[in-house]
Amino acid sequence: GGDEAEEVTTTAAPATTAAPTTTAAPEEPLRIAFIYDGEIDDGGWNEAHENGRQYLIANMDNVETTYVENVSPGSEFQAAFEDFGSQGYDLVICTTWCQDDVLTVAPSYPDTVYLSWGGYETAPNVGHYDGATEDGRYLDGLVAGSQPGVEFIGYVGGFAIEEVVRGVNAFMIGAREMNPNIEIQVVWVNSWYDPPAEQQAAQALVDAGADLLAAEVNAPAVASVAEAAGIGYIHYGIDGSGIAPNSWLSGFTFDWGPYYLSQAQALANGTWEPALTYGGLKDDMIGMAPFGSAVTDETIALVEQRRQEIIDGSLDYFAGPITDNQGNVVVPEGGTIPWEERTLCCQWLIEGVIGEIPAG
Amino acid sequence: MNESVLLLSLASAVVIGTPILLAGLGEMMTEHSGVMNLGIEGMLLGGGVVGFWMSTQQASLPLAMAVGALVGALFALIHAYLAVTLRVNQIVSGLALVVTGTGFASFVGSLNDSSLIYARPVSKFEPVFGEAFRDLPVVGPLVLGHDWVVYMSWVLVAVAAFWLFRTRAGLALRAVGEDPATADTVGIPVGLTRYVYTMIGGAGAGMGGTYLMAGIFSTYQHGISAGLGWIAFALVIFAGWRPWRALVAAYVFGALRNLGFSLQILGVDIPPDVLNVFPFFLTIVALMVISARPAAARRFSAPSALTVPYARESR
Amino acid sequence: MSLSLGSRRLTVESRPVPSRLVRFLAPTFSVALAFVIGALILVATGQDPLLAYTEMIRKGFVGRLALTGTLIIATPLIFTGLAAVVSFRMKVWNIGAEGQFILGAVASSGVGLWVGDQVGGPLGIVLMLVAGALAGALFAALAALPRAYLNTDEVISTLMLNFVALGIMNYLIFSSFSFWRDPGRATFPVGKFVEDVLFLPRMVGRLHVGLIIALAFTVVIWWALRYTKWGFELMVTGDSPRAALYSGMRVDRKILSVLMVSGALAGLGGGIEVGGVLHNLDPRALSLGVGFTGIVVAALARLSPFGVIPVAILVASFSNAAPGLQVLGIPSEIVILLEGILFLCIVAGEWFLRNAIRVERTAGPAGAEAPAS
Amino acid sequence: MAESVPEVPSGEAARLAGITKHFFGVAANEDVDFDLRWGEIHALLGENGAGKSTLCSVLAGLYHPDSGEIHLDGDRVDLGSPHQALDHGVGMVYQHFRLVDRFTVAENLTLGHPETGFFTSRRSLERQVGELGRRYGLEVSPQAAVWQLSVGEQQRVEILKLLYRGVRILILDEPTAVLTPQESQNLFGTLRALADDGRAIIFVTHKLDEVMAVADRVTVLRDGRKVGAMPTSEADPATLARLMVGRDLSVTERPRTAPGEPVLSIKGVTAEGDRGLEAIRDVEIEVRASQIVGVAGVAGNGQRELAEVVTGLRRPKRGQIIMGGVDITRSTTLERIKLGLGFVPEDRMRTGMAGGLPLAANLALKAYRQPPLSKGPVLSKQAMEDRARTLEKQFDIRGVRGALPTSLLSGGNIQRAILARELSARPRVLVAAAPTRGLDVAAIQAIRQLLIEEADAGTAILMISEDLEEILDLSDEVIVLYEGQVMDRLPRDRADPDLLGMLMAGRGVDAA
Ligand SMILES: Nc1ncnc2c1ncn2[C@@H]1O[C@H](COP(=O)(O)OP(=O)(O)OP(=O)(O)O)[C@@H](O)[C@H]1O
Ligand SMILES: Nc1ncnc2c1ncn2[C@@H]1O[C@H](COP(=O)(O)OP(=O)(O)OP(=O)(O)O)[C@@H](O)[C@H]1O
Ligand SMILES: [Mg+2]
Ligand SMILES: [Mg+2]
Repeated sequence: GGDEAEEVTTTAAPATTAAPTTTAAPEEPLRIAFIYDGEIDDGGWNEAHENGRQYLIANMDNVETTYVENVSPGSEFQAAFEDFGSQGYDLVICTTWCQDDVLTVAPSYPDTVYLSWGGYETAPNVGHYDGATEDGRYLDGLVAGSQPGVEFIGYVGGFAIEEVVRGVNAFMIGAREMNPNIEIQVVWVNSWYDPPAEQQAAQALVDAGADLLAAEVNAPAVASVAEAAGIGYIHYGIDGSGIAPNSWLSGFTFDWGPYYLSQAQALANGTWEPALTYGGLKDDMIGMAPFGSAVTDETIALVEQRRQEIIDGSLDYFAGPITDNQGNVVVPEGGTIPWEERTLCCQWLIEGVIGEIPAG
Repeated sequence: MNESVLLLSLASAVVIGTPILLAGLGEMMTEHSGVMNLGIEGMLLGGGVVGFWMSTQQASLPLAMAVGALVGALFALIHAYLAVTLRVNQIVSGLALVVTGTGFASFVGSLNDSSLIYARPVSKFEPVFGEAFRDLPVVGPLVLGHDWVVYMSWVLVAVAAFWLFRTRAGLALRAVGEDPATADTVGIPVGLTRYVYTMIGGAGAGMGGTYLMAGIFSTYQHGISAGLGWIAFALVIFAGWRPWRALVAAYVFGALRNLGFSLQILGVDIPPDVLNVFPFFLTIVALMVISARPAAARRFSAPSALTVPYARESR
Repeated sequence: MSLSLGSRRLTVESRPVPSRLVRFLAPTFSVALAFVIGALILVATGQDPLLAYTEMIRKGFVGRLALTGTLIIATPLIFTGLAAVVSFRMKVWNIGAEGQFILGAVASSGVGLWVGDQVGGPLGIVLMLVAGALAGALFAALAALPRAYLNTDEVISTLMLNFVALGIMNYLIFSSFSFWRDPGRATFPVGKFVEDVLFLPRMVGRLHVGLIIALAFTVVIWWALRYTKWGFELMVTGDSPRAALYSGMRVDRKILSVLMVSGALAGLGGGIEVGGVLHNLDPRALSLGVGFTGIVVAALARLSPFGVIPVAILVASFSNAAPGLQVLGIPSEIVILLEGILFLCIVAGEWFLRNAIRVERTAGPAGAEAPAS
Repeated sequence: MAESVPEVPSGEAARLAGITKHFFGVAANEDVDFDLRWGEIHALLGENGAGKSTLCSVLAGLYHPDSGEIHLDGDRVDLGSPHQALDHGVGMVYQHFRLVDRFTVAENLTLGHPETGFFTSRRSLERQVGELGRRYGLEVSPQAAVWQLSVGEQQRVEILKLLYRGVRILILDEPTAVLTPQESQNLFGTLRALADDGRAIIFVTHKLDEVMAVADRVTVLRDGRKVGAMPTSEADPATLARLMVGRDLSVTERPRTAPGEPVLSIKGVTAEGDRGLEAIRDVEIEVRASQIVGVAGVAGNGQRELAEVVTGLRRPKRGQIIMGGVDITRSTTLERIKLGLGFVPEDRMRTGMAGGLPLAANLALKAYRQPPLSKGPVLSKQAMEDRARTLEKQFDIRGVRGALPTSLLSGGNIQRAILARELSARPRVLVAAAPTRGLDVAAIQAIRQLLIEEADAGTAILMISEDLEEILDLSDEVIVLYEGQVMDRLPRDRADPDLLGMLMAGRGVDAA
């Protein structure tokens, strides 16, 4: 019982003092804690990270993971980081925005490595990671654009922040590659989690005549609306093919597992360095969910081809010229949005996207 | 096309307004008995999750709704026991119920290894009227395009209005909420009445939750109601404790949120946060307007004994 | 109400004022009851309750980290608890501490950003906290003014205002490029950080002086309620507004002042959360329901200012221990459920305070043998 | 010690045997026997707190006795609730009316009535109610909401309600306390008619005259015990008073000090009532030092508004109020208090006292602002307690139990406490509204004595009362208020009950 937990803590301690720089004794398992702000079975964001944890367990020996869910940002996060730090965990992974809570605690536990999603300010024992959703969104756009008769796509977004806007733009590039007449209507729900609002936004899009729905929110509500309306649906971030069996087309997935595995292995080998990891298709951080029956083999082959091209660098879907929906040339002929500057993009919506980035 | 977007947006306001209406109508009955239950959100989630689970197990949606209602009523029973029998502060008890109901819903929602999120209702809520009717202009989408729960909610509104203001039982109910001591002396069982109507309130919330999950979403998600319970609470006040007004107000509240999205589509930029707070803001304004006018206050203010516990021998 | 058991009769009668012993026993008993019910649920879901409770205590209280973690989480609860105590004492039901807390955070982070490092630490911190308290008070006034002059029900208006406050905060960070938002952060919308000099000083580990301020305010509130004219007037007005009016008190102003003091406490709590823990306006960390929990805290504390402290700490220890319990394999949902049950039992415990149970020996059926007179 | 009346089993409507009921250790009823016959009006007499209301509540099923038996029509019954009592034909009009304010008269009557159909039809209901009212001379508009009715009308509704339910045993708890003499007379007529109809009526009162006037028999309670029962024909006021109080009462008339300078002048004051109509119009009153000016009138003729205007709880529309040479028309209540205004309100429990607070706090309600009770913003609990002890002794306030709520005190003691608080502030002007309403003989005497002494000490007293006897006993000058206007002002030697009665009914002196 309780004694056992105590024991683990004490035996683990010597191993972790050596941690980031020295190789741990092989018999000591690497101890990793995952911290989620919601539930692991939320069918979206947290579940994708939890899948990553499962991948790690399956692919690494001598690792011991634990997770805590429903922890809130602020003092609860900080207390949890502190707790795992003091127990000598080797790695603590926070899967939502928590850079500042991490930076508050991490200096006190130099032997524990902290990883936070979306952060950008590193420290000797703090690294950050984020997935290049635009890679996936471009492929999603191909799938959507390949659907016969689809010209008006409804897109439900959370907040009009750079990452989401970047995703919409990439989606549009993919979609117009297949069908230059396509227009995308974006609706922002302005919430991180509000299923009724997501449902209403999706319904409003269907009412406005959308013939395909795509989501950039953490909820199956949009899928339900697509299913009820009998139109195609593109999911976000995770394999949700069970969510809308008939409407399901595809959707990119966050494949956090390989990244987590690489970080854990680096730690075990003593080669871990603090870094900002921005990973896309070529880093195996972004993948594709299974395709629905409405997606033709031809399209699947094309998607696969484009994926390879992106991975080997022969395709840059952000290659200029790109015009925004106000008619400004935002990426000139011959230009692009370089990988290093990706996360700073975009404060514009691409041509063909109906909607605005709310001014504030 | 703009008109049709707005029209359809009103039609979906009816859809999202329905769980608000069901829960609000229930709370209205509860409040008419003098009990205020702030725990709607908890009952909605707690009742809804079980109702939804039922809907994934077998085909009968009415049965699922009934089960949702029953579980909601059981949650309300806790509140009734605390508020009526133990006479504790109703605000506190209601808030505690929110926490309990939410915890319970998450608990049931992920009782198995995977949550109910991938479970689907065995059957769907189908529109009652045929295609021909639904394609009629205006009334088609707005009035004839809905499933039976929407129509049932209208019937419930009528029943509630009639019950409250045209029947002996309604008179007794209102007497309990206005002046329990008086009701007691004429032989109306105050405690029993309060229990029954508090549970009816829970049933309304449970039904609303079930419809939200099994009907509108066809899926369960943690915290799926995202505050609809509070809107239902505001609804009761906004409607001045009158069922027909609640019907209109529920759709107004529903439309307000919908409107934001439709306006976005039409290119009108109103910050959604503003529209989100509108129901609450409107309720405050309505409340102030009513209380500023004594004549209106007498007609549309809360039952006089709302939140006041009753004990026969105390003086 | 009475119940006959053999030759004994249990009689329950209401008591006007609870005895000191009962005032201690009732909450103890209700907490115990909650733990018994909790144990049943744990057993039913295949957990070991003893292990769970040991861990709950260990992670909540034992050791420096557990204790400071709990106290940090308890600090805002003490403020919202006090806010509820003050208003509930007067039978003015401010259930808007949630919103007042949020606006307190908005204002103090705003002032913090505005002063930057221009005025130095201590003064800057004071300005931030004053701004928080002021914002809470003014936001409460939105409900207090109509209550005082139109007799608009404050339960409803304060409740509604919570959602308005939430909307304001979300707007400032998530859907606008307001003064509060850090424009440099592209990955996620975040509030700008105040200068380091404006961080509340820390005492032990992360434990900041906010706790001391909370304790100080507890003493002040206790004293003000008990030993000042204001407290006296508040008590009279709460009991009978007409009696207060006719003895020359301004009831409208009392309602205003009590709601604004209550709002100020909650707002100060928000300011302290910003100054001590967050250092920026973080909507996700500021919308966790501390205002609502504060009401439950105040209720268990029997509206006693000093009672608020242990109760807030108990409730905070729950949140703080929850991750530890999950590591043991107890799902987070059960922890929330346990918390809900704890709240309900606490609420039920109020009953013991108002009722006495007497055990009497009876010779036979009631009334058969009346005592000789 | 109880003398019992020979039993008449044939006519027995109800019999209570050995009723005991305790509240927190207070014996409200101790082994009380009581019997009631068909066709009689049975008065229940006793001081405040004697247990009258409790006994009635036991018979009406509201309270469950700790021990004792209830027999109705010869059968032992167990009355679990007022409802069951109603089913047995027992109904009570409570001291505090039990009517739903927002409901109409008709709705109040139907409420809980077993024979109301499931659906309520407003029309037919209102017709029925109208008929019933006419039959018993208890007319009220069936469509009117209760809050719109006068107290007398509300009482009629209460009685109608019982009759509508076919109640055969009617209990009225101090029904005349809120009525004018004329209304009381009407009520007595109704009661007699009901008794002649074969019903049995229990009539609770403190007033000996009323007992003698309407009751067939009388039972006297003291300290929760029955101390006597007899036909009124065999009783006389003096005996009843002695039984009730437990000792002889002596009334001492004292010569009164001559009035001094004018202290309070109300000049042409007009004010609106709660319903927005003018409740008092052009009222002129002057009160001099050491003078008691009595304001007579039937309830609802502007007395309440007059008191509120003087104390600053209501703003006058026109006119001026001058106190000790200072114009206080626009002053706040607090400013008036500081100038020396004392006020004994009509509604003791809610206006006069904060019932939930301990007595010491209530006694400090005005004095808490100055030393020694407070210094600056800080309050001295000790000084408050000390002062309370002193006043309790000085004013003989009984039944005080430390920190327990003041509402647990008896009516008489509450009134003493209010006077203690007001008089200890040494007011220059005292406004006393219905100072002895609902009190027992001994308490009345004590309170009147206090008022007289206060006037003798130089205080100007404006006494508002519906009790003519009180007005005549105490006032140096009588003012009659009718429909918000001063009908006349009479020196005491010119005032007599007949003349006052006429004026109160709105008939001018010329007509007399
Ligand atoms: N709830 C109570 N608890 C304890 N003691 C009480 C309670 N109520 C009354 N008493 C005590 O009983 C005594 C007399 O009560 P009392 O005669 O006033 O009844 P009453 O009906 O209230 O008077 P009235 O009806 O005229 O206002 C007092 O000494 C009082 O302290
Ligand atoms: N509900 C109650 N709770 C506590 N004490 C009570 C209650 N009702 C009555 N008492 C106490 O019981 C005693 C008898 O009260 P009761 O009201 O019967 O007197 P009463 O004769 O009607 O007096 P009054 O003439 O003032 O109305 C008093 O001491 C009173 O305070
Ligand atoms: Mg779970
Ligand atoms: Mg009485």
